[in-house]
Amino acid sequence: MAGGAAPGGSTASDTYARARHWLLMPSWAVLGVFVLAPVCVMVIYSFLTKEFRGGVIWDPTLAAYDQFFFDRGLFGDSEPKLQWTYITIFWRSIWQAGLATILSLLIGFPTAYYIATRPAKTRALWVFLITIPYWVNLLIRTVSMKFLLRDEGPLNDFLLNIGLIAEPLQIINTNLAVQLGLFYSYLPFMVLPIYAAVERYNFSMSEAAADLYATKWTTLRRIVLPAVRPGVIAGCILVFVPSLGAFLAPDLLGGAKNFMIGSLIEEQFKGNAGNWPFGAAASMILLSMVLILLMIFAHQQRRAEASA
Amino acid sequence: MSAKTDVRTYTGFRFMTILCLVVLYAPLIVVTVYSFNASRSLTVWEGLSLRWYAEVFVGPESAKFKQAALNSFSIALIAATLATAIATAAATAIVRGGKFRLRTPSLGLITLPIMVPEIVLAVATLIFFNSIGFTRGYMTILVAHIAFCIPFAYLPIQARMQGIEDTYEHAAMDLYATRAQAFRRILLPLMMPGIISGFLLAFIVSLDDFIITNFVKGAGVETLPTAIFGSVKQGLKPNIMAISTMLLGFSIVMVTLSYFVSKRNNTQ
Amino acid sequence: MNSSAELAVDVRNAVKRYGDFTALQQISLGIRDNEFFTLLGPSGCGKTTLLRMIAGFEDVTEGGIFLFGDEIENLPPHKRPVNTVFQNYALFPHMSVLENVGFGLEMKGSSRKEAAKRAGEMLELVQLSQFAGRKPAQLSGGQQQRVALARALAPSPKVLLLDEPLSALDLKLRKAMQIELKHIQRETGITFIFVTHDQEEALTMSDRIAVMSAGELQQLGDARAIYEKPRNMFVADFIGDTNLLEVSVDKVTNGRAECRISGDHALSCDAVDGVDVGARVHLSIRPERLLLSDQGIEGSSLKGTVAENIYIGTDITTIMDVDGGPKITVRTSNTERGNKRIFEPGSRAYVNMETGAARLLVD
Amino acid sequence: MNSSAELAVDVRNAVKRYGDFTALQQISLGIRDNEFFTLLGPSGCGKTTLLRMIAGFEDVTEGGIFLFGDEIENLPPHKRPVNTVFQNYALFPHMSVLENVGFGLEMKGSSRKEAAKRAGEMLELVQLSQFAGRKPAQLSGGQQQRVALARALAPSPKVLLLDEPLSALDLKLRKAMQIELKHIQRETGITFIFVTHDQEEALTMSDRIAVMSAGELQQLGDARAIYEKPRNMFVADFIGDTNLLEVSVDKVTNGRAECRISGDHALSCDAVDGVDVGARVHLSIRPERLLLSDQGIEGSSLKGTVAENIYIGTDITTIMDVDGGPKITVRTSNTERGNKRIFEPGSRAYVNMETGAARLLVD
Amino acid sequence: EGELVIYHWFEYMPAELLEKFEAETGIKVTMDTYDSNEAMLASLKAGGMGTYDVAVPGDYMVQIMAGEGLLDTIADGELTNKGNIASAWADPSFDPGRKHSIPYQWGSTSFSVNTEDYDGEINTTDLLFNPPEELSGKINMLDSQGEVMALAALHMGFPQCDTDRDRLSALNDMLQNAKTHWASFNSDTAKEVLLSGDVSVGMIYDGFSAKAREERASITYAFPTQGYVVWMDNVVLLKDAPNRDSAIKFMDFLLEPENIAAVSNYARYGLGVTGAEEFLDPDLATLPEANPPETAGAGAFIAVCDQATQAVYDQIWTNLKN
Ligand SMILES: Nc1ncnc2c1ncn2[C@@H]1O[C@H](COP(=O)(O)OP(=O)(O)OP(=O)(O)O)[C@@H](O)[C@H]1O
Ligand SMILES: Nc1ncnc2c1ncn2[C@@H]1O[C@H](COP(=O)(O)OP(=O)(O)OP(=O)(O)O)[C@@H](O)[C@H]1O
Ligand SMILES: NCCCCN
Ligand SMILES: [Mg+2]
Ligand SMILES: [Mg+2]
Repeated sequence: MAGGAAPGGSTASDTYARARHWLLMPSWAVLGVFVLAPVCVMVIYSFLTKEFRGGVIWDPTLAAYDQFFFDRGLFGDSEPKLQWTYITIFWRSIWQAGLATILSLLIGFPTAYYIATRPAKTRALWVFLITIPYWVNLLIRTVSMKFLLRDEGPLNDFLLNIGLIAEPLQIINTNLAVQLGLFYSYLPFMVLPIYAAVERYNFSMSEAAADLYATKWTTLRRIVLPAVRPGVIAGCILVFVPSLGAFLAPDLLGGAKNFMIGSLIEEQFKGNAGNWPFGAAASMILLSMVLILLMIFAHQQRRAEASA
Repeated sequence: MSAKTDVRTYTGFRFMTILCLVVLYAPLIVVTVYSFNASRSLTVWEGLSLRWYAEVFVGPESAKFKQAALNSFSIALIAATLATAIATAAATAIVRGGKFRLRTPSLGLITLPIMVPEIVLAVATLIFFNSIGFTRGYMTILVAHIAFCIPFAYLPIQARMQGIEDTYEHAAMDLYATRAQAFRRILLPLMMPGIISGFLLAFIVSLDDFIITNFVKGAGVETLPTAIFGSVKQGLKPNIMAISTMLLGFSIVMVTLSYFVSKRNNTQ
Repeated sequence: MNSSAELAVDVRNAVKRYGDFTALQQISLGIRDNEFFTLLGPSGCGKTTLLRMIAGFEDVTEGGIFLFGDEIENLPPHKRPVNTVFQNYALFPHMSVLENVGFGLEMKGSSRKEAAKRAGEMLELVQLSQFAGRKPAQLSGGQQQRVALARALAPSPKVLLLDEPLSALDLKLRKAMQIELKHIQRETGITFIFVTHDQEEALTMSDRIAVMSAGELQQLGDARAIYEKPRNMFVADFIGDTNLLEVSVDKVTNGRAECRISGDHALSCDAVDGVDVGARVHLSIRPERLLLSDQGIEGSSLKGTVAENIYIGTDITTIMDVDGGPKITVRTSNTERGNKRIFEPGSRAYVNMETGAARLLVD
Repeated sequence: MNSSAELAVDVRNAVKRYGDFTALQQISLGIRDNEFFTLLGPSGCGKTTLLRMIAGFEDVTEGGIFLFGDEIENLPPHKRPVNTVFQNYALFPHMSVLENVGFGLEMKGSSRKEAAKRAGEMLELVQLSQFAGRKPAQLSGGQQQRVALARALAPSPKVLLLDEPLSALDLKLRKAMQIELKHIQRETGITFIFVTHDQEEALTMSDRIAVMSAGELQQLGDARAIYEKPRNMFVADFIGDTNLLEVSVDKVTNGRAECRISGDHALSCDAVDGVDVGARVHLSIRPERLLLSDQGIEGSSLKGTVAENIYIGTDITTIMDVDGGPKITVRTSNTERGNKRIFEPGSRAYVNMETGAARLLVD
Repeated sequence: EGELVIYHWFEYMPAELLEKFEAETGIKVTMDTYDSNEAMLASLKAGGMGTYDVAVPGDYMVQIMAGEGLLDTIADGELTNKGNIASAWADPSFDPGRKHSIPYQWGSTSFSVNTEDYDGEINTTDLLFNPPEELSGKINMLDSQGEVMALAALHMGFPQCDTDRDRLSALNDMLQNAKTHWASFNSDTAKEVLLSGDVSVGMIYDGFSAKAREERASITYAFPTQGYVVWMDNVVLLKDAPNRDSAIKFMDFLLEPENIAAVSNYARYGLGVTGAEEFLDPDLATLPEANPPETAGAGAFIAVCDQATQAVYDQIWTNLKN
């Protein structure tokens, strides 16, 4: 057979090795033309001179990256210092997106697991139940979420009425609201991949673990989670990355008092500044950051596999 | 099997699921309730009325919304279908294609659309479409949607495929199935939950997209989000809530129907 | 503590149904502490199901199971002092062989280091030390089964359930493991419940054997009782090779019965309660208790033609076409001298039966 | 067509490496058309690997494999007229038993109806007709294995690869399936390549047997040659039970060698080329060719104490502690008369060897 | 006969009016929408030119677009109804001589106060930038750099597009301090947050405030003594317009008093055409939001800064949002 089995065994399969280039062709064609090419345009833009109020001048420069990394004061002529502004914005976004991802995982995993262990006939129904809300527009969902969370909104009314709290909870315009919003925006992105993975899990391994004195929770941590890891990773990527660039939830629920990466970049294209190269540069830095994160992750994964 | 002996069940998971559904549906219940509000306010209840539903059908913008709904659904359906097909093929190559040089780049390319901030992709795509002389319109929206839906379809499919041992396909090929047959008869059915998940994600992502659509759509071609967005910008208006409620109702009817249809097929 | 306290496992009228398929019907079994107990029965008779009920992975539909005198219906699997070697191994694919074996110990509270140490010892026992770092997918079928065995043994459970643990091993290793298992069982005093479909294995290793068929218990007893005094036709047929001859009883005198076989042959054997003259019953005769000869003995001989000799190493099996009657299998030890002679196919010979070799079966 | 045209499968100098682990080293085997060929060897020796290479699921690292004279390296699995019964069954979980069995036929172009019809017949053969509608997960281990067997047989391949196809079956069914398989093989003329670790099964069923160990071919021959003329110590030890005694050669005269065993015992046997006086070699004696007695025979006897009698149904195995020497196993047919006597543990006895029972092994 | 492609704000054009235009001229109208001046500019600069015939930018954006060369010039005499433009809007600073645009709607941007929550003096920008204790944390700002910076400059008494470094630094510091009192930046729900009581003070457009008052009478639009922002949206003729003739017809159509009055009746803003009074809703004339009190400061358009100054403004805005 062509290709040959992966050295050292492992689970890598080459069943469709002969057809792999044909199989990849459609995705290369569509993504190459309609995503990669535009992104390349953006890469080029990030090295061009900004045209005032949007657009670019074809004059190569590193100004956009300089602006990102060096602080030259309010008037742009002081001694360059390390620029904390954008780093702070990036860090804030990562933090928010990370918490939102954890929140989604904490609720999404049990949900996905629960669905995957329903009788085969009803599973599809549960999956639909999770996705139905997403037929309604994100903006509408977010606005009504905001309505729910308001100081005088139904949630606070309810909590006050049952006597759980004495004062309305201030949720809106807080980080918590942003995380809730992100969680709400992307929950199915967590649930569905995990569901697809758990559905495939061989429960006789859970039995073996229980037989070896593992409690259910230990079984979950030591056996189930590693086995469905591809699904969990897919879910986390699908929630974390879009959350990083999100601006609807931070703007509407968080009060937009602090830039997130998404709004910062949007501002460069749709705001007064119209600084396209800077927007492009910030995007490229975000993109590289995400790619590096994923590469570190993939590397560790490979190492864990190879250490067998 | 009772919960005590069943190693699969976890106490609390059902509660989490219900909590999850409550969180998902609570805002929509608000939308539904207020779509029947006589007043145009989201904060003041003034009694029951169907006037906003009437407005959706006969109001000044009814034609626009009808067309937008048609566009949205046809685009979501086509884009999700094609994206799922493309993603399935790609996942097969990447998970079952052995080790090869283009593997990692391919994986990177497929996940690229979710890595790039949407606004950047929107502007970039627009610039790109213009530079290659694409006239903006229904087609531009469709292609863009296919492209950015691919990773959403891909990840659940890949996650699923990684969990399927290849001995099943080996057994099929041993029994004279060609690779294509082994794929269709064995791998594909086993991957179905992943494919359905991927399709649904792609579908809702396409249905929900505003930013990119807004940039690449031609003049006068609206999807539901672009049609709705302006109205919501100035506060959630009851006719929009009525539309949303109907969408919700429509999806519930569709799901219920498909459930019963598939159930009947199963019992036959 | 109640009366069954001295029993390690007490299965009382246990029934298991899957939908409307009954996998186990009213099984009652007492397994003594410290015993090597074997479940023997044809494929699909419910052996695995019974083990799974003891381990706690299946509900008991009716009846109950007691572990050292305590009803365990509500005890989750991880609280039962019971380990299992699964028929399909169920090794953890993401853990190395060593981690797999150490898992149970870690769960019982050993430190990672201790667990690894003892796991290493267990791997030595199953002769897999050099594979400690591999993943299960990189092992052969037999190697995987040995890992499963080591994993279940490592935490020294009170009761060990073994679902065909040796079936994927070659004879040599199987023999070695049989001895090793028996040794471990004696040494540790762990109660073993062993599932096998290998009668020799069952007979060699077990203190007691339960023979099952179609979800029902057929006979419970030690090896010799099961082999030599099968309670019914099923057990006689299932345990070891036997010739089952349909006979009609001609005469019963002095505790001896005279039986007629088709083709006008007669054999006499010990009478059995409930079998009267004229009854159509079965006679079971083990092939190794038959002897080929030129000369017949009245009442203990059948005449026929040799159909085939099959060489099986230690023995030679001869298929005889009894004149006008059934085919009969004769087993001859593969020795040069000995008073058993080998006849070539086609030759005529008598099949002589040892005294007491024929046993009448009621059903 | 070249010289090996009459061979169904011709393995030439095949090597298989996983990374730097060599699973098969330079294997050469010719399997004749129409032959019942068995691969026998300990767990992990590479039997499954060899089958997978023939079926096309593993690359041949070096060397080649020819199917009816044609090099098949570039032939994908589905174009090889070869079916496999997989060791782990590999039943399609989403198809019913009937669909599983009919799959290969459908792939070969039968209509769904025809496929279902023949699949039904195959299920009858393996006694699973009533389970046709179930999913594999609802079957017991043995039932699953029988489905796998039926599935591989259904499309009548030219070469059938069977990876321990009977190992999960109980003795009764295994015997029945052995006969059935042999029957199918004769009737269809399909070449069978059969993997087993059950020596009796191998000896009973095979036209020829290849004994493998650690990725190497040890001996190739028919059952009698392998059992009675093992080429080396590994084969002697692996096939059947044997007593392997370390001896030094004292004298070689007239084609007879005199061998000394620790504890001052002497045994004489046929001399073998390459074994001279003073050599330290091994003597292999099958337990069934030993006899316990009150009286010794000069040059053919060892004296000792009975350590244990193990009852194994057809036979009784006696472990003897030879005075000052090794332990020796003696197998006695479980008959009442016969000239083999059973001695109680603790009693003193001679172990007498039949003429020609001892075989000198060079390595 | 012909077509017309309009690039317009969301919800800013009554559908009946377009139908009327189509009926009168036989021109088929297609309308595309945007949600901010800057988004419109970005879309046009990213390749939207040549698609649309007319757009409706705000005052300063007209100036910017003209400066960018995105606008076509309307020749003298091309517009039959050009004379209908009210004299006050006939020669605005952002489009001297109305070479590229005609008036659409105008209004002001300031803030509204819920007088149930606050009974003090409301006509001062202190409420936004230096609020009393009780309003701290109850303020919503528009998420719009131009409007916030313009009001801030008015509050400080500085000119817009200032170049004086000390004053710019002071502006920066003032905003940093003011931010600690703000609850949120929200343009989209500027009206909702006031209505729902989430905030007591909120920056808002006059027309929105009028609508809010209809639902909650206590919402009062402020005309600060320091001044407030005025704006005018204008219909411009885009360069490379594919249907230039239709565009001119459309502009003439909108200069008919009856037609533009219909827009005002729908959007509740002022218009820039003479002779429309008889077609306007009567209550529009007396809207408190459209009739500044005597005490009110001057209304000011948002100024268009040069590149260097804009860079400083951007920096201040970024600092504010960090
Ligand atoms: N993917 C792999 N990577 C590394 N080593 C492997 C892999 N697959 C098998 N091996 C090793 O190759 C050797 C031969 O394996 P194989 O499965 O052929 O054994 P086998 O003879 O079939 O044994 P069994 O009777 O136990 O099934 C074993 O030592 C096994 O550990
Ligand atoms: N989940 C299930 N649903 C329906 N029937 C089942 C299920 N599991 C097992 N059975 C049936 O129950 C019977 C007993 O199965 P069990 O696995 O206990 O057999 P076994 O004695 O272990 O057989 P083997 O020796 O082949 O492993 C079988 O007929 C099997 O088909
Ligand atoms: N929708 C009208 C707002 C205009 C602000 N410039
Ligand atoms: Mg079983
Ligand atoms: Mg094997």
